[in-house]
Amino acid sequence: MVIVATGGEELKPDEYLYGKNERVMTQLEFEEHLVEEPQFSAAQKTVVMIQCVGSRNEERPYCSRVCCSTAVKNALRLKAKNPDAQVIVLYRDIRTYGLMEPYYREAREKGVVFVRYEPEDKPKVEERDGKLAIEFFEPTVRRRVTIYPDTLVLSSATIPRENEELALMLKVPRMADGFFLEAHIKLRPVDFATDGIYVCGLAHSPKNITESVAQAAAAAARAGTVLANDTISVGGVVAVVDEEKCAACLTCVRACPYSVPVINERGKAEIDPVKCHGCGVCAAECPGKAIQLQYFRDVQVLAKCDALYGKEEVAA
Amino acid sequence: MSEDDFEPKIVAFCCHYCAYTAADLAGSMRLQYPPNIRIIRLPCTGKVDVLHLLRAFEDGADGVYVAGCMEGDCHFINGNFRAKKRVQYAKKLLDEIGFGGERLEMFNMSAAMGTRFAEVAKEMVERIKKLGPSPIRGGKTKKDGDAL
Amino acid sequence: MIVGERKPMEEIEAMIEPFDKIIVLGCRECVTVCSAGGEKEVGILSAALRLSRKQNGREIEIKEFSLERQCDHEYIEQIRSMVPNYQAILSMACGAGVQFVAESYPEIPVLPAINTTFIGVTEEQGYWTERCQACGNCILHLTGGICPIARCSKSLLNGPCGGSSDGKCEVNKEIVCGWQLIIDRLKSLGQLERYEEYIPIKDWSTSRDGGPRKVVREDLRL
Amino acid sequence: MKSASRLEKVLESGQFAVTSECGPPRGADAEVIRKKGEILRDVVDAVNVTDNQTSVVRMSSVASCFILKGMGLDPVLQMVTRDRNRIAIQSDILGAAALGVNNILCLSGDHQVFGDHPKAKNVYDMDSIQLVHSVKTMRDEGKFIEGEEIKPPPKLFIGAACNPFADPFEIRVPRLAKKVAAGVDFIQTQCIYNLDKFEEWMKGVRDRGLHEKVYILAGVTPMKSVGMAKYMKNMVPGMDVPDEVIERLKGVDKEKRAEEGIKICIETIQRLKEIEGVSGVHIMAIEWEEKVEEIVKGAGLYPRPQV
Repeated sequence: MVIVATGGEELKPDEYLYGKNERVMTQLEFEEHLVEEPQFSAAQKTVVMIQCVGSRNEERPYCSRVCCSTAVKNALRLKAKNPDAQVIVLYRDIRTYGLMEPYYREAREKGVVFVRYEPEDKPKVEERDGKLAIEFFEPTVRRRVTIYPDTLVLSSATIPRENEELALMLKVPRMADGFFLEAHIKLRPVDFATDGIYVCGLAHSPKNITESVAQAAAAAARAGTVLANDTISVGGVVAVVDEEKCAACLTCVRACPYSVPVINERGKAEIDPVKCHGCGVCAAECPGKAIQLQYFRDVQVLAKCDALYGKEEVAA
Repeated sequence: MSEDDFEPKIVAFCCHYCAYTAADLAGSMRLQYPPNIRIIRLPCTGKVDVLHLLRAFEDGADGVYVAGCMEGDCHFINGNFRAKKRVQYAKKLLDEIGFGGERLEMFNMSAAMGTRFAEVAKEMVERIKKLGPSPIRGGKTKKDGDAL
Repeated sequence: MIVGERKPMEEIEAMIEPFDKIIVLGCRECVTVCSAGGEKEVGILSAALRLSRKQNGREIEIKEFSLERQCDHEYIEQIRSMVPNYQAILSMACGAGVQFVAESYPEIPVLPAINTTFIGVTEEQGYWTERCQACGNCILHLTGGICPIARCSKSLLNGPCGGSSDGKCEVNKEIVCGWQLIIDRLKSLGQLERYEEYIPIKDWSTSRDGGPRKVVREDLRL
Repeated sequence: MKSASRLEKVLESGQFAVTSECGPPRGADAEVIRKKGEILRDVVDAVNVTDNQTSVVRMSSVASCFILKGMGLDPVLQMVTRDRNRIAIQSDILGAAALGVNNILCLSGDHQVFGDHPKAKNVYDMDSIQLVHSVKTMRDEGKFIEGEEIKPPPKLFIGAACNPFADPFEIRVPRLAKKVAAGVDFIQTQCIYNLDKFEEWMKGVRDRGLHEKVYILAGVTPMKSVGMAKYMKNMVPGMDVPDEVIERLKGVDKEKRAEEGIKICIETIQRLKEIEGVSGVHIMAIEWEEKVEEIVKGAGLYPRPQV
């Protein structure tokens, strides 16, 4: 039983002067300043936040989901400590989804300014005379505006942890962006296609804590359905040998990736159904057609072929 | 029959763990791909039998392909490699009888490659459209000297 | 075991050209083990033949059937009732099986679908090599257990020819020099001096050169 | 004397023997053989006639030997076991002896895949050592292989080939011992370019006293070009051509390379003469018979003794 819960990380951006100017920071870093440094909030006259940094672009087409809510939360926290601070959020779409919409409204009521930008015309950040200058297009007044904030906060993308090796080890699939892929988006949301391996949290996709907890509970429950039993029933997809036809040629013994088939005391191939993984390699290789994979027997596969083109008669 | 109004019938033998899931994903992603593809699910492409490939053609398929996991990623260690070799063998056999081995192909994709699944489907439909109907459905055989 | 391989499709197709109803007859012994003529190969060959015929607009009816062995009368009898309904039997057995089926059914052509290649072993899955030429007079005790008749391209009995280099045969670099193997084996047995024992000119009368051979065990005959 | 062979007489008299060879033509013209015989007359003691060498069909060795014999030369009948069974071989031996051929060289022969009839069935009823044994039995015991009496038996001086450079090297001396035990009278070796390796082999031969039981004629072949040297090195099985030989040929102008090849050959012979146990040389000037005289003279082996 394996639950893949590798978590995720905040992307360290390589744009908007991040790492080059100490006034530029990520939301997590900003939050730390707010909490750990009592004077920090008071010193902030103007704060600009840029959303969708590293998300929803060509490299990472996905929405990182937590950044809008985090930006609103941090803006409100600053406002609570320093009501005079001016907060401007440059966004593409505000996605304070679920029950977080009221915070968005509250922020607007408290004077946080939300300004939309287009991905083709992203805000420009540069240093001018030792100050941080942010230039952007303000759509309501239809003018380019430059602001000199005390702090620029980047709502940076959520990225998966380095998990390629683990994926190869468990032989479970990942999306192109590196998040693990469940067996089925709707029908098997915390399972992998491989039995006994489950996924939850940021390993699977960006999500907030409530969602992570819910998914973790789901994964634990799925694992529990197996662990709670004294015995397990294995799937019926196993290879069976027709001893009459078996020439004891050893092809299956050599072909099986799990070394399951053996030649028994009757001189025939024998496949232990509990050990069989059901891949069907032996059935395909058997030169005597003595092995059939249950649920994928030749007649069944061929019946599907026949049925596809309207043939009713099934050749055995 | 012109290339335009010929709608090929294509059978895709898909591995449960990757190509079949990729097909599912292609659906969830609302990706469009030609409706000519008929999928037969197998636990692993290692279950693909040369006989099944030939029988699909006998049943009237204009093209057949096998879609397995990325090389090195087979859920059952190396089933996709075996499938690749069998496809090569069957292609040679189809060439030998003048049917044309290019009507059969092997592809590799991961479960996350919904887009690739749709692409492969398109690619195969285009290829078979160019080749025309199966020789047993009135198409030309390679022995007629009309090789593409 | 006897190792064989399927004949080229073109040759088989030419052979069955006059017929529209045939039996493709597999054998569950050696040729199954070496994947030349077992039930699976019967299925593949039959499908390929049907496909080939269909594309040329002339269908062929094929009965696919496999016998336990084609080298025993009793098994061959199993197809007696179906034979009259067909025009030819395409046997996927070794040459012995093809002939024995033919002897049982003189009224119908029995055709070979595989080339019987040699008596050999499975080196690994899908890879078979020759070991014995059935000369009828085994000398393996003299040559370190490696047969110079089967494994030397010239069947030399007293040592390698001058063409052996780097352990490979002069015929082709992919062939291991049989005598190199014998010398290596004698060395590992600490019996290299046995190489100098002269092996006299061989009595080939026990081989095919003595005419078709037979083995009779009077004590076993009914 | 075992035979009326001139070669045998030269060797028996303790003199350094010289043999050469000629390949029969791929046609029915006896003149070709006569011309080659004329070139070699008085230059060497005996002339080998190859037997469908490299498995390419040529005029019969027995017939070619007969033509040379008629010219007063002493031919060595090469006989491979590839193409004839024991019936044909014994028959040809009787025929050759009746035509006055006094020498036979027993060989297994190149495999037929190298020749112009690669689809042929080979025979190999016996190997070269068994052939040596059979000829000796025929000559000394007057018996056919199956024991029937021969009246009269063929009197042949029996030779065999030896390749000191083939693998596995450790049985190269034992293999000679086996041939000696089977009854061989003289040995002609594969072309020698790697003298160090040859000397190592000869030492092994002397250690077992084999040089006292058999005459060893060391084989040499003059190189015509760098291309030939490379071909022999890379393409001819069991041939050992050291790089320095190729380098030496490369070191001279293209038009002088053939001359250099002759020079190397002469130097090789001079060194071979000094090796204890070497009783003569066998000069295989492949389709270059006209140069044999130059080589023999250059090596100080002319004139040939009158025996």
